[in-house]
Amino acid sequence: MSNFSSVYWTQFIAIALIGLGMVGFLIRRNAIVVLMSIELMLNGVNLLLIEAAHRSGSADGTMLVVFIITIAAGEVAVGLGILLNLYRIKHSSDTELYKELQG
Amino acid sequence: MENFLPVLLLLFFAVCLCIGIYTVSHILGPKNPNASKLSTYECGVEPEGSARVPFKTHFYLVAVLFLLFDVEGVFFIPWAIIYRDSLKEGTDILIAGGLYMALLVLALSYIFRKRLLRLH
Amino acid sequence: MTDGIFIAIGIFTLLCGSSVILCKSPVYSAFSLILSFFGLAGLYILLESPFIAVIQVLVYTGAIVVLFVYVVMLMNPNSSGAYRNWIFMIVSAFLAWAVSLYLLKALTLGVAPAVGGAHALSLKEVATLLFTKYLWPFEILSIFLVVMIVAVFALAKQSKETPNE
Amino acid sequence: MDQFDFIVLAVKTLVILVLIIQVVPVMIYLERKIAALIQDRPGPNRVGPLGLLQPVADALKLLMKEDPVPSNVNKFLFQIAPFLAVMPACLSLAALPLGDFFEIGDRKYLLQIADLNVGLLYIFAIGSLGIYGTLFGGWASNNKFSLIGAMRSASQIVSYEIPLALGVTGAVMMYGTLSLREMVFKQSGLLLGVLPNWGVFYQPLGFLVFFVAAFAETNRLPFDLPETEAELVAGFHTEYGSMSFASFFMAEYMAMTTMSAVMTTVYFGGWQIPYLSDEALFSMIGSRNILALIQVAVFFTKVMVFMCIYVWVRWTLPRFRFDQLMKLSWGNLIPIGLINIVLTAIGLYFWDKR
Repeated sequence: MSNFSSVYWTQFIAIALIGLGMVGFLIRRNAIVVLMSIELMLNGVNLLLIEAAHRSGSADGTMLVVFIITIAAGEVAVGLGILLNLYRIKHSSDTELYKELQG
Repeated sequence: MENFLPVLLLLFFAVCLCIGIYTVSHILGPKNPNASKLSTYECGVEPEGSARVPFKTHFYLVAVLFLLFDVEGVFFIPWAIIYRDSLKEGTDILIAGGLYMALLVLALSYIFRKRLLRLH
Repeated sequence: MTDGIFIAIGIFTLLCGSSVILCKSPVYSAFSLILSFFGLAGLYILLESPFIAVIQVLVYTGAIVVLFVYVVMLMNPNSSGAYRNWIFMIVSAFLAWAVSLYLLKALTLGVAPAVGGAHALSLKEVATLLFTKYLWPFEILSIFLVVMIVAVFALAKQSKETPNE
Repeated sequence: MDQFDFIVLAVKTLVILVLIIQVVPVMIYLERKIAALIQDRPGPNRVGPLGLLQPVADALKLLMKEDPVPSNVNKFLFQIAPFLAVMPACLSLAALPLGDFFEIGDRKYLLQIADLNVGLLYIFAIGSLGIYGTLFGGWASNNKFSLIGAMRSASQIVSYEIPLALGVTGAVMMYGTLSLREMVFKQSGLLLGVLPNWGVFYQPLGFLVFFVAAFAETNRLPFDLPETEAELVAGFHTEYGSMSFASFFMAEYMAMTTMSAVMTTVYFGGWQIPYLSDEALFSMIGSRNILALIQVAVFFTKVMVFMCIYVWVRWTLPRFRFDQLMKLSWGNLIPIGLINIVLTAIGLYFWDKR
């Protein structure tokens, strides 16, 4: 499976996922979809790590992915908590309204 | 990787099963919708108000705690797999597991003391 | 044959990924997020790390996206103006394109040849490595999770004070 | 993996899938018969001899009925939710070992769909996807009561997955592997000469936690809260018509089958007959394929015993309140699971030391 074409193909998919996450992060107004795009980017990175671990035969990449998944879980838990409190104040999840810090 | 091929086959058969159920049900079932059938069922009473439930923190809290404890629960599985083998080399696996368990118990007792989930 | 499956699952993942950011209503983007994580799990299996594929399905698809669907259902967002104005779209498309090109170049430069030869990592190898070489990150991460629980409770308690629940 | 192997694999997967799907009508019949037995009434005996055709009549009725889609629901999710419930139930069969192996010509084929070395974790991962059928079903039907029903049902399933995982961790520690096939091999032989060497005698506490959590995982009584007739009409599947309603119940019965199969494999020695080892049986019979049939029969009798216990408990115990439900999981089952892990750790330490 580690012939020439599949190495580039996995990297292409991973980078495309990171690009998609970035675009989603920038263009969407709904805060939940913004958080989802961050998850997409994290998964793109995971894919790159697993591909490197597969190619080099060492399990370090796998360990990093396990740690990334844990941190992503923590990040989503707190991120959605903050989002809910914002929703409670603003009654909407539209990121355009969260502007108090603009000064 | 070879032994995941049957899982792909099973996925294919499961999708065929679902599509089969859907088409058979749509071919055989009669289709004469009328107003009463199409309105949402509120025990016969006219449905009033929007169908969306005002926000309940309790449901959200249960889901968040599940997420965090699920991750901690999953980390027990690799520890359990190598526990018996590395017990032969020494007891450092026991100490690692003990530390991890202590933190998990700490988190659990924090939940009970905080009383936010209706657990008392 | 496996390359065919590989490319098929890759395209499936990318399609679902793009529909995450393009769908107007967040429920459909959560649904396509589930499908893209499934595709990723398939890719991990093809890259011979089934442990990560199972962890991905269990933690990501089985817990994180459940939380997303919970919040989306409880907040019943109005999917009126889903996207920002078109200037943002152009700028973000260009930015994403530039970053992708840079990443692709950086990665191809560092394409290390298959050093150890790609051999499948058995479950026990991965588990032993986790508890020998990476023991302390593992313990620190469990502290991190406890801190997250405290943070979530602090946020939930704060929401109790604000009047309009 | 030449052509012939692939065909045998495909046929084997199809046969095992159909075999497990056949458990659903059998269970419908058994459930009514046992309920009737408990409530001292005859139960279905009109349709066919002894009422044996009752499940067939039910299936045909459900197929022929109309499947209305209410107007103000979002169509796509409403119609796909029942299949989101059925898919994980079907997929989680892949790791279940029905028997040892059978032979065609000189080639050996495993009597299970896939021998994954992450078997048990795979079943939990796919099992945890069952929530989406409930969530999307409840939300898509745009009905206040079904949304609350979906929320409660999902919270219940979610908070009982952790004790499920903790309960089994004790067994995984003892076996040192996640592959269900190796677990069954490790349970052969005798414990202290008299008892069969099953997991339940080493892990009574772990089995208790897993048993209770398995009930809640499949929304079976006494954890039947989401479908309580009194408050929430029919919970998240109020709005569903004929076949989609039947799909939810098919998914529930198949999840019950999978949970019973995991319990038999991890705690009750899978396909092995207690005091009769496979080699002794093989020497008696001679042909490997007949032995395979016997093993599958033994496996299914054990699964059926657990299914009858499900039905028996359903018609005897009263229902839990929602906060009692949560208290049982977070307050009692998870601490017992952790205690079980500590006890197993200490036990294994001394067991391996001598």
